[in-house]
Amino acid sequence: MSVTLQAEPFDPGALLTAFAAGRAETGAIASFTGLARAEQGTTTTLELEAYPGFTDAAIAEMVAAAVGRFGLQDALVVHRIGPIAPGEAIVFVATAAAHRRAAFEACDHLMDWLKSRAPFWKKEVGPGGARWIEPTQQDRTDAARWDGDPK
Amino acid sequence: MSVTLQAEPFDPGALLTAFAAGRAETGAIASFTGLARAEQGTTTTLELEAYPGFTDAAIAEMVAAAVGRFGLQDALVVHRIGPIAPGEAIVFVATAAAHRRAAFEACDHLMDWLKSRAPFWKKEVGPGGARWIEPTQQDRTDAARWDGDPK
Amino acid sequence: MARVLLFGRLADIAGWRERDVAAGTLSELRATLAALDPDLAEALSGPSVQVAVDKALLRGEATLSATSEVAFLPPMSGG
Amino acid sequence: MARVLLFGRLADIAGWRERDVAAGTLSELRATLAALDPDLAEALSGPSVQVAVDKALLRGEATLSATSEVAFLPPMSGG
Repeated sequence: MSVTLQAEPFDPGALLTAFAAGRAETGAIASFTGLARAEQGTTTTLELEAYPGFTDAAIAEMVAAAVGRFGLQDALVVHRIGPIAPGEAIVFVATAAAHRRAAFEACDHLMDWLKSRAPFWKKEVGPGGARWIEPTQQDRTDAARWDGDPK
Repeated sequence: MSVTLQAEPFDPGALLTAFAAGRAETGAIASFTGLARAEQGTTTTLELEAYPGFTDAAIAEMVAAAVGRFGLQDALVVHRIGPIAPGEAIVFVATAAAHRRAAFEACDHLMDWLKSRAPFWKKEVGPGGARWIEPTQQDRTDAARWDGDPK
Repeated sequence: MARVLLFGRLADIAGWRERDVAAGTLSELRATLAALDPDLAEALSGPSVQVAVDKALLRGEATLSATSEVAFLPPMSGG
Repeated sequence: MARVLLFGRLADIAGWRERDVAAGTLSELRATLAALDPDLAEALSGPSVQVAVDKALLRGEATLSATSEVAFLPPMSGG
């Protein structure tokens, strides 16, 4: 289990290669890569602020909960912080399980939580200036799917 | 959109790196990697047989339907055929969309279909001999989730 | 004449995967195979075995040409 | 004395992200900040702003030591 916040760009494929290596009893690896969209030129840069020691601890707690809830063998979260250019990866999540339903659901669940409730502050900087972003209604609805008793 | 059947081992991470490159308007890439499990030594090799020209056409048709149904920007399927050793990747599916729900659902859907209805014939070869595999009840149940009218 | 392809357990039963069989229709082809190998013919006639002619699934009878490819497909495993 | 950290739009309002403020309790700290910058103090007192002392969220009052770290967290954007 690993959680990393980093300012440097990363290659999601290189993370997947390392995550998938040497797994004799893993049947399923789901992954999600979130990329910064150019929004047809309206967004030039995304800036993500984290609270080191707090943000990573919150993510690690959530990942540990997902490992327990979905019976994962392993999970990885890498999240960019600082300025992010369009087309660059913002987040990479990978989950490993014996079977695919657990891997998919855990990855989906972690992303919903990361997108709506993780302690980041996000600013979009475009030609028209900068604005702070809050989760969309869709993000809140997605995250709420997992509330209440686990199945 | 790309569908490949191949006898040679592949690196899922290298496929993801190539799939994710140069995407200014893709917000979300979901991927799934299916690995051959050792099953604590009970399975030594998996052998997958395809019908070239028929199997790949059936997969391409399914991928095209998923692109339409989920509004994908792109999708990739790479599937091993022939003998596959434990720990090696059997299948890699990646889906690209503006937003994550479409990418996740399309990837999940394609995997359910591939695992239960794709025209492959699969043999497990272990210390006790060889046996042909059919989809599990779980595979059939998973695939049936997508039947009927699309949402 | 048609090219016959067997997949999965059907090839194990037959002991071959691919051969040419002289036949003008699918039922003629089945009859020829039955004369050669009754066990295979029985396996091929099971309700779970699908038939593809020139890579298209079909039910019932089909006319075969010299270049027809007839594939017998046992239940698919998935990938 | 406590180390005060501001995140997101709060740092934009204040014009700083991090500074030391002399205060023995959280309410003393809020009063000191209010004297320095009423706009910031108003923003900090909003119901959507969470407070973490030494990286743990809390509600209400807290005693601060010389090494306390007090973070004011506006609504989180998610990643």
